[in-house]
Amino acid sequence: MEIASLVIHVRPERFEEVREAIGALPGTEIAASDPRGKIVVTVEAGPGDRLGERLTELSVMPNVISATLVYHATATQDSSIEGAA
Amino acid sequence: MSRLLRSLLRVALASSLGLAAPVAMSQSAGPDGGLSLPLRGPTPVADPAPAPRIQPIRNTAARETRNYPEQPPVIPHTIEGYQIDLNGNKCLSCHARSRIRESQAPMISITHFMDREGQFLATVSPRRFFCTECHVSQTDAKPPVANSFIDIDSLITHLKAGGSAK
Amino acid sequence: MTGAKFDRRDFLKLEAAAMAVAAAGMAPSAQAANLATDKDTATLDWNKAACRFCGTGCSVMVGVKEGRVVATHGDIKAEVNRGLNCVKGYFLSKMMYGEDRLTKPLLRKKNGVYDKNGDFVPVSWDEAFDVMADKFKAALKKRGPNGVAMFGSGQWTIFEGYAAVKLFKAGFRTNNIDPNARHCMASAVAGFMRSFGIDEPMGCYDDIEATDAFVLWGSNMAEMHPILWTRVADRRLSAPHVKVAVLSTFEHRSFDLADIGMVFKPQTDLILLNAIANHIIKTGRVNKEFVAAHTVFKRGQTDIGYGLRPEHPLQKKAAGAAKPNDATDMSFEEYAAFVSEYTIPKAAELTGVPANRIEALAEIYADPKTKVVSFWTMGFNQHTRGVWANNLAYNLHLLTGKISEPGNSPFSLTGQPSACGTAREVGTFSHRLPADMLVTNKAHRDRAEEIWKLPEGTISDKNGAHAVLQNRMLKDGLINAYWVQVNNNIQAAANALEEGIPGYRNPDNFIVVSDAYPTVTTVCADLILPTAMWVEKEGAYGNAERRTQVWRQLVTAPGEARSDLWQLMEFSKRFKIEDVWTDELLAKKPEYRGKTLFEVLFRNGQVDKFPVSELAPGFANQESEAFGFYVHKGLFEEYATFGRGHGHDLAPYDRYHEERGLRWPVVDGKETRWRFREGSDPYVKAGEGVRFYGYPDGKARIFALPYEPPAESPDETFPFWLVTGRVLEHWHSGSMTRRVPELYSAFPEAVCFMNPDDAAALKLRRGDEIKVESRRGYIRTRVETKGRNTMPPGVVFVPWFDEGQLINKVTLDATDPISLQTDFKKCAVRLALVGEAR
Amino acid sequence: MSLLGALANRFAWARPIWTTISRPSVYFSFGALVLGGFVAGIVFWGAFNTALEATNTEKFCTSCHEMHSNVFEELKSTIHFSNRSGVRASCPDCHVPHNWTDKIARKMQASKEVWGHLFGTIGTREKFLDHRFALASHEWARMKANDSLECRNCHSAQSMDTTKQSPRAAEAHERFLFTGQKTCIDCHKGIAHKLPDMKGVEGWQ
Repeated sequence: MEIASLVIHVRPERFEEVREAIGALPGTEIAASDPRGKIVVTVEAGPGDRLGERLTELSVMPNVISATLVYHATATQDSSIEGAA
Repeated sequence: MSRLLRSLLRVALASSLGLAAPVAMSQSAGPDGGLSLPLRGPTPVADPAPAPRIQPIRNTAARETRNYPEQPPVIPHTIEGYQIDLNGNKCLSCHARSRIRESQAPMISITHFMDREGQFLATVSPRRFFCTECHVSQTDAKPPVANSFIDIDSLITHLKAGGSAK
Repeated sequence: MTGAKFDRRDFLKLEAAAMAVAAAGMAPSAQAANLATDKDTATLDWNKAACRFCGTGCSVMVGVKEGRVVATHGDIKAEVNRGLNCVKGYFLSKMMYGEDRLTKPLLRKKNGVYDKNGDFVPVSWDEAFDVMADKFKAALKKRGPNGVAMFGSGQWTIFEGYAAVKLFKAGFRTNNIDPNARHCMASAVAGFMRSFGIDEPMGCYDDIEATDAFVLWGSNMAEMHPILWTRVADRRLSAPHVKVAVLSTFEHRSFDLADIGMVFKPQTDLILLNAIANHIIKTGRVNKEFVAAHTVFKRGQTDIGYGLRPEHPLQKKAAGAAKPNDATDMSFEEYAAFVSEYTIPKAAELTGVPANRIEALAEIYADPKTKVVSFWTMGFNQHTRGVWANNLAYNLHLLTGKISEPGNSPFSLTGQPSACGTAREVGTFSHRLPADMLVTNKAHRDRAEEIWKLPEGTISDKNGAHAVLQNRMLKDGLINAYWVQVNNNIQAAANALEEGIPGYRNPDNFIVVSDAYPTVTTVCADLILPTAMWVEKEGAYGNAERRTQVWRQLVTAPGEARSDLWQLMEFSKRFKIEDVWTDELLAKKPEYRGKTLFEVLFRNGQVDKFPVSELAPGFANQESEAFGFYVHKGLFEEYATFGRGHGHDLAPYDRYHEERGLRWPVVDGKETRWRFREGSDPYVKAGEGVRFYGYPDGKARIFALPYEPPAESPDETFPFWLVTGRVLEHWHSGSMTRRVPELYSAFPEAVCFMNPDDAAALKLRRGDEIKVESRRGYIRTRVETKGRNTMPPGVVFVPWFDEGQLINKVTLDATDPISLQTDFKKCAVRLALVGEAR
Repeated sequence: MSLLGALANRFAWARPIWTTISRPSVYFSFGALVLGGFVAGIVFWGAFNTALEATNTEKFCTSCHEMHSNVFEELKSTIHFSNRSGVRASCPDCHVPHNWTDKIARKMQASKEVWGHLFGTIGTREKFLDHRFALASHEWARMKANDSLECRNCHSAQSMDTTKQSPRAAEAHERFLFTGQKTCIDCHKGIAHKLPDMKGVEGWQ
């Protein structure tokens, strides 16, 4: 499973519209947003999904000015964390 | 999972998507074994690295979010030339209890009136006199390494939402 | 603690979001405002731990939620800091979460196999240790025990330092192990040993609240020991009669509290110290009774050289270099005659300090009614005559009897969190064994061998290679397998271009570096081991006032990172006793045949005495779970055997989990605040009053030592003094603090602090990019004529925290010939604009 | 030979000159004399002013050790010495009034400083620090009384573009400076030199 986060700059006047569109994408969550035109998105992709395609999709959405990848990680079953006790 | 692989993958992804990764990465497998030192930049260890410009101090009136309630707030403005010595404390000329009506600056925390024994004093405790031991102003320099500290509110929000299924 | 509700995926998503929010410059969790929540959700799990940074030894409370550190604050119950932290301490929470934590062993490889010139590739711990063991065995075979070496740290926990000493001194039978405390405390150690015959301060921090005057001899406490500084400020500002004197080669933040500020010419502190002694004698204020009863006078060896390579001209011409630690007896009258040439007018002339200020300072010491605490750190210790400076400071307190009582205290501050606990008390120095014992002393070796259940003759009787010598031997190909833990010595050691880097990259050598983050030292290594840090393991530190503090493991290290302790013990399993011991030695302990070093050193019936069931419930303990016994308790109790009954008594291990530390010697459950003083120190018998029991005669030594010039001084080609040091916001080489965004942004890169007139004369402006160049190399940095330091003409200061500006490529590896500690405060440089001339 | 006689001999050469000067004019007209006197006055006055201006330079001010190693040294690391546009203040810019009467008044006061210099009143750093509160108080009082005139010679409130200031500065200037509630020196003490003990000074703790 792969997890990534992005900062997406959008046209402020179309902020709500883009927010909804992003929220509708499968495996995508909006972690934070600022109506002045910034949206922080986390993307999750299972083994069958293509994370790259999802990221491309986000970057070419209408009214998106830029999409910057900040973080990417691959989680494997064996490295799952348990609480300290 | 390896962070190294992750970093490499991030660079690869970023370039394949035409996105700029905010963290500067050394991609050359030079004399340093291909391991990147973001706090140094790409110059091999044996060579002199260029020195970045001295960045200006962020000078705003905006308060910054604290990472946790116990964290001393960072100073959002410049303190160049502010004298804090035996003769006086420039910070207190705005942040002292008696000064905030005029200055509209935040009053120093009530903890600062406590002495070593935990008793409240009439004035700011002398042990808290040197503000810059704990409060620091911030330059415009962008940290080259991200920090994955998760603040308690994010954790709690996530917990209240029921975490998520394994 | 509640069971795990989060899985890795949750954390990754939260981390991903947190970092993107930070990158976007947005406030974290803005959407989480107005949380009203139940007690279970809102409660944090708080536990104590010692701060990871300087030698002050603050206790912090660490708040944990779901296996993550989410908050830290100063521990109100801790004597040392009573609820306060400095800015570094307050940001401990974020120190472990730099995004590029090392989580897998990385080995240089080409075409799938180890290659010195390969690129780092992730490998398993097994593969890492296999290759490493091969290389260590090859080096042992080729060069004998001294073909391997280790460089450790005053940031090691007590257990880690102790395990390392055992592995190297008993296991590999080499004394080639040294801590980075050599760069930090060695002169203080040798100073104590020479003046008192026993290491570490007689006083404690309680002196701060009891004194009338503070004298800072080459210590910028305002930046380097902030919490002690809050106590000094508290005392000075609440008691108006209290005076503060600050001495340095430039004006720094500690001058803000100074009643008497003194900027002296580099190296001339030796003159000031002798001038004050002379003033005390000349004005008839020697405490004759005290001096007669408790001191003897010694004339120290002079012209002792500069600890440079033997072929260096300065070494060749130093007549006293062969036995720098020698001294002969002398009388008080002879001593008085010796210091009589150091008059105040002469001192004023040579030091550049006005005579009235020298006199004011001298009066602080001379006036019998004024209690005085002298503090010093790197200004004294990093000094080619650092041991002398320490001795001369003790002279002032001994001549006046102002010692070992509340408020009268010569106090050597430490730089690292466990410089005392691990480097000195455990004895990780190349010449030491636990509890101040020496490898060159047969009785001391016998005792160590007895406690360790080893045959006589196991421990080598030769001093091992110290820090600076290790780098020289690596370069010369005499040490071929080398392990570095908890420090960043390519950045920290002087003369990196001529000694450090070529040593690590010497094709004959295999270099292993254990660290939590990538550093310039890791990239010079051949194998990098990912390390668990701070509260990711159970730990113990000893601070500057002899206070031993313990904390439990509170969170789990990321990925495959493991503590230094686990690494040391696990690695010891790779060696059969036959690999490292001679047949002759084995014949004395035939029962050890076929056993591994792990079995001989750690499964020895002592270290493994305490079962895992003794661990406190609710706390993880990775090492104990891995080895099947309570590792920390076992190591601590075996180690404590060395000091109990010998002036270094420690309490039973479990008690330290309950206390905010205890100051040794802890006898009958009680800690000791003032050593050598009847009523406070259990080792001083009733009726003795004061007894300096470090020496058999019970007397301290007052040394006659002159001024001698530094190894390198400015000249026409290199006209400036270079001083290096630290800044408040960054700890040592910055590998932790520069990964905390707030600390990074507060002081992002190093700069060259210089005098505005010097800058104007060189046509330099603030912010210009310049080369700081010595005979050994140069770095690029930026001119700073403002800010926290005011430099006198001819002196520049460059902090060393910045791995982008490796100032130790410029410094000289001249050392104090007695302590073998490097002088990082004095070398000659020139400055020039980078690029074209204007 | 008596002392007086010796002196008379010594100045014998001057006697005809003095005779000429003291004798009433026989060669020049009254008008010419007035005009000549006027021209001479201008020349003399010019010289006086030149001399005066010579004492109005940083070089002069810092030629004495008291100024050089105390206040001037401190100035060097402040914004009035180096800043982004490179416009810098020299001592007289802030400490000598620009209009004539005030300037002369200040210069007459300054004779006291010459006295202080000759007698070493602030000859050491310690003595200087002992007097610092009094010295600073004089300057604050003077600037308070003239509504921070020397500040305003460069920093005109009318010419301030608050949008170019930090929000903190803009707000403070709008609330206090533009409304006339406060004058520059009320808030900006110690911006070019270090402060004396500020106990009891308004606005300081």
